Amino acid sequence: DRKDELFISAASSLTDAMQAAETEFGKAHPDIELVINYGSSGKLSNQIEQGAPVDLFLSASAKDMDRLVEGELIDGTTVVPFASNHLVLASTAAVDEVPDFSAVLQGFEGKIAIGEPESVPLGMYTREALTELDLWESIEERVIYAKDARQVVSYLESGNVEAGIIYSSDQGLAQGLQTMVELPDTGEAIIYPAGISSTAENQEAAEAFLAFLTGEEGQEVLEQFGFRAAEGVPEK
Amino acid sequence: MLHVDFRKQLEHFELVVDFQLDNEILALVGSSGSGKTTLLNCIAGIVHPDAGSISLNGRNFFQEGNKPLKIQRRKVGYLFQDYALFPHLSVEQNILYSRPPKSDMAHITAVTKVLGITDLLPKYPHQISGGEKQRVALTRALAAKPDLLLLDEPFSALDDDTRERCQEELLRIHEIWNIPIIFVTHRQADAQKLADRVIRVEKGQMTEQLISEASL
Amino acid sequence: MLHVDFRKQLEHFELVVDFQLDNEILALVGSSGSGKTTLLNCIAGIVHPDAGSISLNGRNFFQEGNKPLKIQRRKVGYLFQDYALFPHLSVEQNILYSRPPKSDMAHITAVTKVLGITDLLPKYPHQISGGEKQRVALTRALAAKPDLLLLDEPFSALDDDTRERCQEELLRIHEIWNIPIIFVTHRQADAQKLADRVIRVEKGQMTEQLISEASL
Amino acid sequence: MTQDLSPLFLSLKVASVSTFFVFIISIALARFMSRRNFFGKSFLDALILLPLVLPPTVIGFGLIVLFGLNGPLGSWLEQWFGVRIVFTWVGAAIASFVVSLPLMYQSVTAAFNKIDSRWENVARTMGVSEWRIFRTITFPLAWPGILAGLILSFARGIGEFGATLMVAGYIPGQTETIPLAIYFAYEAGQMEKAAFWVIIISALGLAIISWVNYWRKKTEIRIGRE
Amino acid sequence: MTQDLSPLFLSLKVASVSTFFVFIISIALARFMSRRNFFGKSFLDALILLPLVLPPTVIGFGLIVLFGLNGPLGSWLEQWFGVRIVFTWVGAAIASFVVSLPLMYQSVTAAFNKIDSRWENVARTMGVSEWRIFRTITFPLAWPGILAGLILSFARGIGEFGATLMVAGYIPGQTETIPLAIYFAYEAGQMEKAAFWVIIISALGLAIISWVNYWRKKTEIRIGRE
Ligand SMILES: Nc1ncnc2c1ncn2[C@@H]1O[C@H](COP(=O)(O)OP(=O)(O)OP(=O)(O)O)[C@@H](O)[C@H]1O
Ligand SMILES: Nc1ncnc2c1ncn2[C@@H]1O[C@H](COP(=O)(O)OP(=O)(O)OP(=O)(O)O)[C@@H](O)[C@H]1O
Ligand code: MOO
Ligand SMILES: [Mg+2]
Ligand SMILES: [Mg+2]
Repeated sequence: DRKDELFISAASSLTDAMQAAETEFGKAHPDIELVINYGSSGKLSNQIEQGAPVDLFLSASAKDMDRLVEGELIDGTTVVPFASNHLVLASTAAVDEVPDFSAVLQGFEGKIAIGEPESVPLGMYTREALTELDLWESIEERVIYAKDARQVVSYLESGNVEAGIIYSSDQGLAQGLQTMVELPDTGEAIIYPAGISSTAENQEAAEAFLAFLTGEEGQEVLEQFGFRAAEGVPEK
Repeated sequence: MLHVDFRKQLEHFELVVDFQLDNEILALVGSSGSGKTTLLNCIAGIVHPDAGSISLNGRNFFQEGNKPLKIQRRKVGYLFQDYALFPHLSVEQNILYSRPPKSDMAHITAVTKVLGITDLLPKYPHQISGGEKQRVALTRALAAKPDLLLLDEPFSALDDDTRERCQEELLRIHEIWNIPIIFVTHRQADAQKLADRVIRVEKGQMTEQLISEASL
Repeated sequence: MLHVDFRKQLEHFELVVDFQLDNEILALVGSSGSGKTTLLNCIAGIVHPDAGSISLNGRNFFQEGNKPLKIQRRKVGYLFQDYALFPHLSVEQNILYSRPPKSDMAHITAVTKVLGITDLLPKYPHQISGGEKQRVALTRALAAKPDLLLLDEPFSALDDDTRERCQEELLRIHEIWNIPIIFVTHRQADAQKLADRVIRVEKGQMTEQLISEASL
Repeated sequence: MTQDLSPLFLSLKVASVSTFFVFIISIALARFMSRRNFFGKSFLDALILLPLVLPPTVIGFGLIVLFGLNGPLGSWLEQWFGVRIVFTWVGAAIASFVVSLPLMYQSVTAAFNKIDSRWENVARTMGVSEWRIFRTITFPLAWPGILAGLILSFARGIGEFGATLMVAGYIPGQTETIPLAIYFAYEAGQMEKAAFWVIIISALGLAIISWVNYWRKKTEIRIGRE
Repeated sequence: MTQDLSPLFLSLKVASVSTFFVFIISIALARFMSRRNFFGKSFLDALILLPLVLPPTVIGFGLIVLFGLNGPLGSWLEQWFGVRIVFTWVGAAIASFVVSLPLMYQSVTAAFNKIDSRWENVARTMGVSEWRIFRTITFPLAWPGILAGLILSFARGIGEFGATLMVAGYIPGQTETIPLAIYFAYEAGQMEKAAFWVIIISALGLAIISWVNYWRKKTEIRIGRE
């Protein structure tokens, strides 16, 4: 019976956080059962475009959300940022405390793994940030493109790259990382927007979950997994 | 009554055949490579003549210009020169292959016994000797109670005693079923013992011979 | 000189053989399923006896307790009862299979001509008749100039003339090569014409016979 | 660690259903293709092979366009049969089907092409119908090749990942097959869980191979030579 | 639209090299396995089949651990041969090799198992060496099955995506095979570029199939019956 089921498509970087959130949410709303489908934001938006039955979309990129709003698949009025993320430079090599990020980055001699800029949000953010910092050209030759954050971590773990750039929320993926340096704030924030499907069969439940996620309890859960509050979301 | 009248071009010569056969036994003789097997294949429907006609009891097997009758509908029992036993079926399954499950098997059991292959029933073709294969193939050709029997060198791998027994059995069956039988042989004695008529094929040309004349 | 003295358990009886053969021609006779092919297979090394020994000119083929000599090193020419031509090779390639590229082929060309298969050389086994296959297989068995010839019913699919020619050729080759030859037959005439000795096998038991006695 | 074993059962269900249809359809196709010659035959051949050369995501995209709720087949199935493909195990089975078909088709075609028509002709002289000849002669003689195709198809069906993820989605407990479980555990850095499923799937492979080998040996005599 | 065609040539190179080794090694393996019985044979069989059931990313992970700069094989190859696997086309070839091997191995094993040992025995009586018998008798008779395996392996090699991406990385112009080009174009929403490569790869499939069919017909007589 679909009445009590809320179909959510969530970016895979949210997997752990959503599992915790599901438990918390269940306590307050035992009548609503969450059915969560994970995948990359691009894949999820493709599924929705092709008519997949989704009530609530939790995206890791504004671009994918905008596209769905334009296509009137997501109700634009419901779109709200619920988390933000940051980029960190990770390495299995230990680095002496250096105050300057660009010095750290330049310090690595081997290959550097980042997300593929054209297709992966992580890569797009990375390129933007590095361009902003005037570092892009100096490392472009040494870059290996990955299809997601996990692949960056795999390259790091296996010792085939010296450094990689991932989300701060993805730190949990990695074992044995010695260095984690946050990229300097360049203004452009990494926002996770949520939106309710314009054909949602379970509007109320979707609203309830969204309220929970942007509320205090939800934000606390997200924070545990390395996310931060987004602009427009009440700071705790 | 079998009517055969056709021509078929082979690589080195043309096979030209024209004969009629009542419910008799016909021996087909001729040197190696002269077209005997090809003749049987044409009657069975495995290859088709270029021109002419073949019919059995008024049923048209082949008629120039028309579609040939399907092999299945010719009701021919055919012992292939190389036996062509089904390798994945036991001797018993080979023999009974054409029989519907609960049909009358009395005549098959009798043949099996006379031909001395009862012990072999559970074995597979690769487990039996050459002469045993030949007898199994003979039994299989008889099993479907055909309207016409084609036997391509049915006794070539058998010793005198066994051949004797097989020939007696064939005569007995001919007596009962009263159908035309054509068999290929290289032995004068076989032809003399079994055949009502002898046809010789040489380089595709056939001639009818008196049995006593036949030097094979 | 071929020494054969072994026993091998078959399903329904034991095959017990004990004979010696100079550079003579031996005819092997006996009813269907009596163990003739098995005997040849043991000598060729395709199956192995349970006990006993086989040797040729002092070379041990099989010796109870020891590892049997590899088939390759026995230098035996073997015509299989079912020919076993290589289906993917032309007649010519079949015959020349064992020959190193630029070796002397004179004797092969001669045999090919006498046996009347020269026209068939470019054809493939599925394109030739039963008797033609048999002659090709015979030629192939001769091609390697073996130290011992095993022929399993080498003439069974041949007409009188062709058989005559093949037999003459075999006698001629025996004259030249002077090797032991064993052939299986069901025809008294064959044995009388070719054989120096006749051995009969019945249910695995062998007895030596006078040629004239041999009722086959 | 107590593990939810549902991915195992789901994978087995998906692979079995997909292999069943792959079996039926590729045999029908191979038989059809080996007996007929028509314009575009090579093209159809290549089309069947296509899922082998395309990245799974792209196959998944194609399938979701076809079978999505707005897709031509998807809307039709929903309307007439009430069957939903997207986000269900049926979608996973369809994805497995598409990627396994070329494996089975090639194996079966090769096996059929090798069979000597002589045996079929013998059976014909006995008045046996073409269909019975196929069942009792052609099929058993082609069996080793068909079996190899079945092993490949089943294994590929068990292992399908990229297209499945697209069509069936990753809904833990509902469309979570073993490869998805491995992938997401690995993605989430849960190497223990990933290792657990790799071991399970390897054991499954071992069990299948052993069983097939055992069974092949038992029935070997039936495919002996003439 | 002018397209950089390097992915096409790279894909062909990778698939050819991988198929070549798949061919040699699976034939050696199948021959070895069909003549010997040893403890753990089923296990080895299952191990070869494993890449079929694992998600490609996981295979890629395994390979990168093995062949990485710090991996046991990777460091050895680098030290002794100066060959680097990771982030090079050699890595792509190795990934293709691993996923294609089970396809070829199953096909070849099935083909070898069906061959009548009678012909090998005839050849033995003629004093011909085992190796020559294999080349001139066993192999040609098994050819239809081997050919099916080759088609599958080559197609799978051309199409390998997940493991390739992991091992060879995505370096445009250097390790960008067609499936990688399709994937990243598709993910980036460059549907025209993706469609271009889908068409190229389909045309390639069509060309291969047509050529193989043509060639098979030309040589058919050689695999006629006895
Ligand atoms: N592979 C096998 N497995 C089991 N039994 C076999 C096998 N081959 C032959 N036999 C049996 O062994 C016995 C002897 O067979 P063999 O082939 O040696 O007979 P043969 O004397 O050559 O007969 P024929 O003249 O009919 O060729 C027969 O009873 C036969 O059924
Ligand atoms: N499939 C084929 N393709 C081409 N030529 C063939 C084919 N089958 C047989 N022939 C040729 O046709 C001729 C007649 O062959 P056929 O098999 O009818 O001879 P046969 O009289 O049965 O000989 P045998 O007594 O040796 O069995 C032979 O020259 C043979 O080489
Ligand atoms: O859409 Mo992602 O998997 O968070 O990059
Ligand atoms: Mg003939
Ligand atoms: Mg015999």
